[in-house]
Amino acid sequence: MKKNRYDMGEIDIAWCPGCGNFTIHKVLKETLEELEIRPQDVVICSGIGQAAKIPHYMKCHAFNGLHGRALPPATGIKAANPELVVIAESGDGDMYGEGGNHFIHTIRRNPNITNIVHNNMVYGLTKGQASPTSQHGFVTSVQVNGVILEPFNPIAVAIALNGSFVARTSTTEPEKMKTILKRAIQHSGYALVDVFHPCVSFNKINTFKWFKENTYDLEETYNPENKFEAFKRASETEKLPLGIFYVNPDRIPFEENLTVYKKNKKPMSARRVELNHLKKFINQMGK
Amino acid sequence: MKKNRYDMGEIDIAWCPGCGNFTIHKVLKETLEELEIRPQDVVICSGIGQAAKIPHYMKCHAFNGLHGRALPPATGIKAANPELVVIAESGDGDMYGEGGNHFIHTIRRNPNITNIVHNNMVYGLTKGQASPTSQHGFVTSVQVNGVILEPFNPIAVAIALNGSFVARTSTTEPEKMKTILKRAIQHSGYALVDVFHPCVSFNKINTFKWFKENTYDLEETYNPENKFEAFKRASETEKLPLGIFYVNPDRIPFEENLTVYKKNKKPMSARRVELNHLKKFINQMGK
Amino acid sequence: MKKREDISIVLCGPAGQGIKTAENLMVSIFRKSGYAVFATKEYMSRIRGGSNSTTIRISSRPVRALVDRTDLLIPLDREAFKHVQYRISPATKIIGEKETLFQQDAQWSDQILDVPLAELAKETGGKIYSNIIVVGIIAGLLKIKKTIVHSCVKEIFNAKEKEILDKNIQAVDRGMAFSSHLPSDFKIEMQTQKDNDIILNGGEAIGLGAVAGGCRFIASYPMTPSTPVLTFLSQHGETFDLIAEQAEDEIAAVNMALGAWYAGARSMVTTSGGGFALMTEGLSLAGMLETPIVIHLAQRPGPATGLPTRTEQGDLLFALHGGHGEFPRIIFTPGTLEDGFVLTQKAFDLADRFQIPVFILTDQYYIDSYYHIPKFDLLKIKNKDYIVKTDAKYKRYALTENGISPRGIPGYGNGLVVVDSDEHTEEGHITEDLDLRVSMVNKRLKKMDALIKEAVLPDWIGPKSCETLVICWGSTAHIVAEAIEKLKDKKIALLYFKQVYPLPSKTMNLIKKSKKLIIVENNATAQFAQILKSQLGIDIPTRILKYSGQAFSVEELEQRLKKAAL
Amino acid sequence: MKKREDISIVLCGPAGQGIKTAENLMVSIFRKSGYAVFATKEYMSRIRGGSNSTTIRISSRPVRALVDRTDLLIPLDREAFKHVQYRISPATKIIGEKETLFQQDAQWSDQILDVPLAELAKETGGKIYSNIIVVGIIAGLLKIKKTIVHSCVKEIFNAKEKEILDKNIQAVDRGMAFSSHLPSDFKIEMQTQKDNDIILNGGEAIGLGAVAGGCRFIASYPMTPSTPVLTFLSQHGETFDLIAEQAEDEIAAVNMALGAWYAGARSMVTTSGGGFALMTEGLSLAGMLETPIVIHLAQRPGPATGLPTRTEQGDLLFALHGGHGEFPRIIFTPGTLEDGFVLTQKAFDLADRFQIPVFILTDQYYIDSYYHIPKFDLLKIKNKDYIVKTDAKYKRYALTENGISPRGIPGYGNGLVVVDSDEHTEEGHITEDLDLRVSMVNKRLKKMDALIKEAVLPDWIGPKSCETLVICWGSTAHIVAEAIEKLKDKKIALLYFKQVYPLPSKTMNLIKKSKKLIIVENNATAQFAQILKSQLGIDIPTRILKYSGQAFSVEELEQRLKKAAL
Ligand SMILES: Cc1ncc(C[n+]2csc(CCOP(=O)(O)OP(=O)(O)O)c2C)c(N)n1
Ligand SMILES: Cc1ncc(C[n+]2csc(CCOP(=O)(O)OP(=O)(O)O)c2C)c(N)n1
Ligand code: SF4
Ligand code: SF4
Ligand SMILES: [Mg+2]
Ligand SMILES: [Mg+2]
Repeated sequence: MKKNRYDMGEIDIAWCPGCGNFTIHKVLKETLEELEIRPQDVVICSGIGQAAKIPHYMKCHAFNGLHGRALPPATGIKAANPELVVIAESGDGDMYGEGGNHFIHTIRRNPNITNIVHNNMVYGLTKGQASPTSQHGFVTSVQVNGVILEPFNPIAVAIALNGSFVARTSTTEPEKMKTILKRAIQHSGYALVDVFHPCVSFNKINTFKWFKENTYDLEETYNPENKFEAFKRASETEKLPLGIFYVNPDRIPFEENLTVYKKNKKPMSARRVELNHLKKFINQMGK
Repeated sequence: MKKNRYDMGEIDIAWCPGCGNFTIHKVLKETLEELEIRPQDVVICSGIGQAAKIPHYMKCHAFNGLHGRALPPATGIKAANPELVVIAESGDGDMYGEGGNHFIHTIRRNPNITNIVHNNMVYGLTKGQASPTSQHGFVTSVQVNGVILEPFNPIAVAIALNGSFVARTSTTEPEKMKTILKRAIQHSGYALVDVFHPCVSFNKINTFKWFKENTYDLEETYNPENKFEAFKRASETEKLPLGIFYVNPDRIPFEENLTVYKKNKKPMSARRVELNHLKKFINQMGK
Repeated sequence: MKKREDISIVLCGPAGQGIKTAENLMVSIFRKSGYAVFATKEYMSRIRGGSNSTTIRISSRPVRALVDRTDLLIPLDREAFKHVQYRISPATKIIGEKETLFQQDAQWSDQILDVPLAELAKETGGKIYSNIIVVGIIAGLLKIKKTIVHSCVKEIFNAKEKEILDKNIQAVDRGMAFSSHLPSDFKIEMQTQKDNDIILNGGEAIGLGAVAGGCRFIASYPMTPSTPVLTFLSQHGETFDLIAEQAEDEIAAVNMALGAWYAGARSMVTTSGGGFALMTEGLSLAGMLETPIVIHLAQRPGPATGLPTRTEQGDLLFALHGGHGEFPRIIFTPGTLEDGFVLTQKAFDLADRFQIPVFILTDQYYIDSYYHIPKFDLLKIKNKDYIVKTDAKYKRYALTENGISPRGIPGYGNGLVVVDSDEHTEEGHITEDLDLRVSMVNKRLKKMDALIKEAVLPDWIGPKSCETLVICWGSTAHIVAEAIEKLKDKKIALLYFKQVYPLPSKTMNLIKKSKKLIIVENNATAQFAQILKSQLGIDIPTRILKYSGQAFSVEELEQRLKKAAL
Repeated sequence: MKKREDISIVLCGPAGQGIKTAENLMVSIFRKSGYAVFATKEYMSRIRGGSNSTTIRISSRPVRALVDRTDLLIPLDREAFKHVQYRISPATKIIGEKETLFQQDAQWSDQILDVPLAELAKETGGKIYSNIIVVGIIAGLLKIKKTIVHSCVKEIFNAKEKEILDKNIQAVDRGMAFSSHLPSDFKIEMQTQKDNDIILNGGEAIGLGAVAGGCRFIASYPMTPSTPVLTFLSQHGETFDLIAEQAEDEIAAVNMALGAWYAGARSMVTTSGGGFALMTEGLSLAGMLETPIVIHLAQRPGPATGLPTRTEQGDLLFALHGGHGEFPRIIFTPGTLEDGFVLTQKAFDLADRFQIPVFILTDQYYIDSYYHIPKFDLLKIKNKDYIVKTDAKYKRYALTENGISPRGIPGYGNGLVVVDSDEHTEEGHITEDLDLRVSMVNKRLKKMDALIKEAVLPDWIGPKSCETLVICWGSTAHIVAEAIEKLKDKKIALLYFKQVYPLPSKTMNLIKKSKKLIIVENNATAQFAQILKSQLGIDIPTRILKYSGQAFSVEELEQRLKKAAL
């Protein structure tokens, strides 16, 4: 295998053998390498959970923050330095549960970041409670009679919010995942990639086999610019489609809308206080 | 006018003269009276904001909690005593901004409550900053160059989440509002009623006249059980439809799903600890 | 080998290799055999791999604290061995496969008992039986009756397929058979004693206390190490007539619980560090609404995510000062399982009576440690009903002498129950009457007088009068007590605080008698010492602190106390 | 009437009736005329109606504190009159429409100057001109030059339509003309003095300090009384090259700000009570990441929503202990506008240098009060760059002598910058190495030594040696100072703390010299006294507290100090 600059070498990875996280990890490293992005230009922001450990297993910048809070620092980082490639990555519980408010408002804000959600339909790290995407009837140590809440449909919600790029993929098809991740990273604006993956330790229902059998690819002819069609497909539950559901051509990334970057592209991180501006301002106050 | 049991008599109401909140207030009181619901059976939960002051102006039980947090106590109250009629009521900032995460997850949880959102597209009480529903370009003291975030579409999001009852009305048509509120309160499960209303002090764009001109009623023949049609209509922006967008016939209210109420309807609030159960349990532990 | 009073067994291996099952099985075998048992674990924040360990103490008389001393060590892999190596003394016996685990460690070679574990396991049906074989070996060493061992294996594996049960019986038999070949100095004999106790861990003690306190609703968001209380109540919700709801986040949890209390259902939340941080706005709300709430806060090392599965007493001052504005609260810090049960029940009672937030402050060590205790005395439990039936004139915040306004609930009586997070009138409506504001602040703070009167006294353990007084709170209680006992110094006593705020007014009298004070805390900044200083002006410069994420061990404390007491 | 040194004018009326405009106009007229000016407001949490009031003091020499004394009272309606009635003394002159406002109050009748305000307004074009007519009357009483008055009116209404400007000029003229009919004892003369000062309020002082400190990013969620800082920076974001983002909630705000700091942009948040509660998890995160953050916390009366538009110093202990786990922080409590500016700039510097959270703790009274001060001396400002260029071997958490690891940012140098909310290695990666844990705790807490050394000393005001020392912090500084000055007692001095944590090591020396200590705090539980006790063991039983939601007034404090000093 080709050398990958994102490889950490021999390290202890805390995921369970057989976990889908390994696939996402591998594909993401390859994606970045194939896109010829330097590790020094990439920041991965994550929350807390099994998925959220991913930045510790990749050689690039990392901001491993709080459970549910991967998106706000990602937005802050991108605002401070739009030249960085910023990825916000966490689990389904982190991103849609604890972090649900940031999820919906980041879609509205539309920073140019890629949001990868490892969706195993369960809380892995805390040992198997239901996550927002857990299916009806899923039995856990807390949901002893099975989940009664309606499963959260991130794809449909993102489309309802006019999300700028909305996709779903699965560890059952790593090559297609790579194609989608590439498109997402290259997309200008917020890009959601929800990734199905099995949790071998706590989700005995939604296994690799289950994902294989219960998903299918959106057809080649599918047009992702049709919002209503996208919503229809996102609402399917019999079998779950994979692919790029929706791309909104009209959204302008957050940073590009910021006044400070309208005339001057220099990142905020490289600008320093100009006391003469302040002096002028104060003198004017005194007039 | 007929005597209304919800009337507070002569009180000082802190809303600005001409504010749409007065209309909602009046219609809500009439709705409850006409539905012949006793004030002693109604709890209004609210957050903080101008809209959220409403329980102080009505004679019924009230839980005026924190900004953004009207829905969780409403859920707790309903779980503790399903016999109460519970209304969660606040402004757009409260419900969709600070409280966004509860909004999406309460729709999933589906307690049998009515969620009334006074949507004036602005933060009133804090003096006019943008709210999640503020329109593109809306200029405020903080959004000095106008709003750049995509406006939040609560109707489309609620439909995407399979909300059990999703409606929008406006203070420009109080009678229709009443009809919708009645349906919402009678609906079994979570019911969203987003209510457009002008803020005469801080929103000089979305005025009474603007709402008049930029809304229309869903036609009589409209079928609210068609999710895709509902989504399409919810996505309209040219003119904003009013009416009941979506009713989901399949959702079971949260409380009805709870084991404790499956066999025994007595509210939790009326049940007391049975130490003999505990004794039996402890004895079993010791065997 | 002569009879021993107290044996410590350490089982160590990667997560997901059955340590937990082995621990459960051993504990139940030892209990059935009439031994006193204590077990505690320390584990990594991962689901598989890494190195976790369980320490099990068995004895002829009650043991309830962590020791470093390791009489029998069973490392399941080389990593595990390295992980617990520091606990090996010349007296430690090590059981394992010499070749794979220890080859380079000539140092311990004569302490090692070579067991062909892989082979034995293979014979049984695969590596997954190693843990059960190990249990068999230990049972053999302790000369435990086969009938007892079998019945315990059956209890644990009964729910599974018959084949699995049979295999596990085989595994345990193989282990027992093997131990008969062991050199005799590995054999252990100890007195056993029958009792009628129950065995449980801290999470269960809190959960049962909540049930006894009439908890009808728990809303929480999973967070280690606080989750066991949620799990316990979820699992027995039907039995105990309560609702357990996993909220979308901690903010929802605390606000749901307040809603439920408001409507008449006693409620609680269980959380840890960051989850509690998110609840502090709701805590302040409870203070303003005067709606009761019980908060179980299980501490773990911070700041931020810190060490999620480890232990610390680092959130005391945060619990005390969390929430904006000024309002009364109570903080209980149970250190024994009995106290966990009793104080949790009491928390519900006091929360309801005084309409305030009451904390149960524990930590990972407390939650995950178990031992057996006599059955709780339920006759002592009084659950008073403080709710009043309202009439049309009802005022939720009626100004009263003692600051407590009778609490009504919606739907019980003809009155209206209006609660408000703004400053409010007696009726509960928003006000900007600033004189009323002052009355309302006074009313809320007035409750402090009664809270101080009701405060639970610390336990004085040891000689009635002493020269050195050791002060501790919460989960360290048993460890400090045993360490002091070992010091066999008649001039040292222990004062264990199970309520740290407000302090009972007798505290000063208790403390000032001693010449020297030593405080023991599982944190880096001696937070309780800070409270003692700010509340009572007591200065304790001698501090024994630990903040590695581990609990103290008896031996470590013994040493450090000896040094400190000089 | 003889010349007066100091006049206090109180304008009072419902929200939305132009009090704010009248206040702005008066302040600018007084300033242009060369008076020293102080203005502060108290207002209800509503947009229209109710009763709000503004107090404006003008003087020949600087005045900077709230007084109760009211020389001129202008109530715009009867409610307003009742609202401020308690401030009326026999010397107060009241301007207004006798019939509608005062008919029943025979008590004040000879102090009332009857002005047919409604009629005058009607003549001008409607009720909305009343406020400007009032300004004209006051300007007339003070014999202010018409040119000055006109130029100020123009400044304020220039942006509007010409017709509106003209009407307002008419209104002010009508007022001035009317005042010439007034009985002469209402006329006031006072010395004026030209200066080169700027006039600003607390919110602007903090905002300008942030700019001076190199703030590049502010993320916040609106919350009274903290919003003015967000508004100020939003409005001048383009001028000062910074991003102001309204977040979806306070949790997002603090986490965005941390992201921005991490990536190299100095950032802040501004918030109040409940908003800060929601930020405490992020605060703890800052502690663990060692990512700097500046938090402006503008206090208001709690708990919960409390009195959103009023003032209190009730969140000090929460700011000190907020956030789970243990980590260092600094708390500044500016009491003067100069200190607000200087300390905010310093907050950015220290946050960056020590990689810790730094608080600016203010309150509604501070934020909404303004007066004029000499232009800030920008030459004193040093903005050091603490960011290092990284190389391939860069370790974000390198263990160093003083606990500070050089901070790199992504994109500057070849190294990788890894920050982690878990306990971490020097490289920033998650670890469960418990020895390393201890080193990392020590490293973080080690910074306390330097923070104490750097701590800003309190200001000692008054005689070098004293018998009674009054201690205060934050926004009460000017009020206490003026009250003490009025006492004219050579044995009383003031110690004003602008940094309350950590306390500078000299504090003890400063305090212990005095026989008697008095603490003044705008809260109910004497929170700073608690800090002094827990940090230094100093006991201050004599406490002057106020928790009605109002600031102290000079007169009130004078009385209470007199009593307390006995
Ligand atoms: C504020 C807060 N609440 C709760 C937790 C505990 N917690 C850690 S990870 C996690 C859930 C993880 O689930 P998910 O995001 O789906 O990730 P997975 O482990 O399944 O990859 C929770 C609840 C926390 N760290 N912080
Ligand atoms: C935690 C918290 N953050 C911020 C605030 C301040 N706040 C009070 S009301 C409000 C917004 C109100 O807007 P909206 O909900 O739309 O109600 P409206 O006043 O427009 O009816 C805000 C930000 C608060 N009270 N609590
Ligand atoms: S717990 Fe589940 S999601 Fe986590 S590493 Fe193991 S298999 Fe993967
Ligand atoms: S500020 Fe706006 S929303 Fe609030 S009461 Fe006034 S007009 Fe109504
Ligand atoms: Mg998950
Ligand atoms: Mg609004």
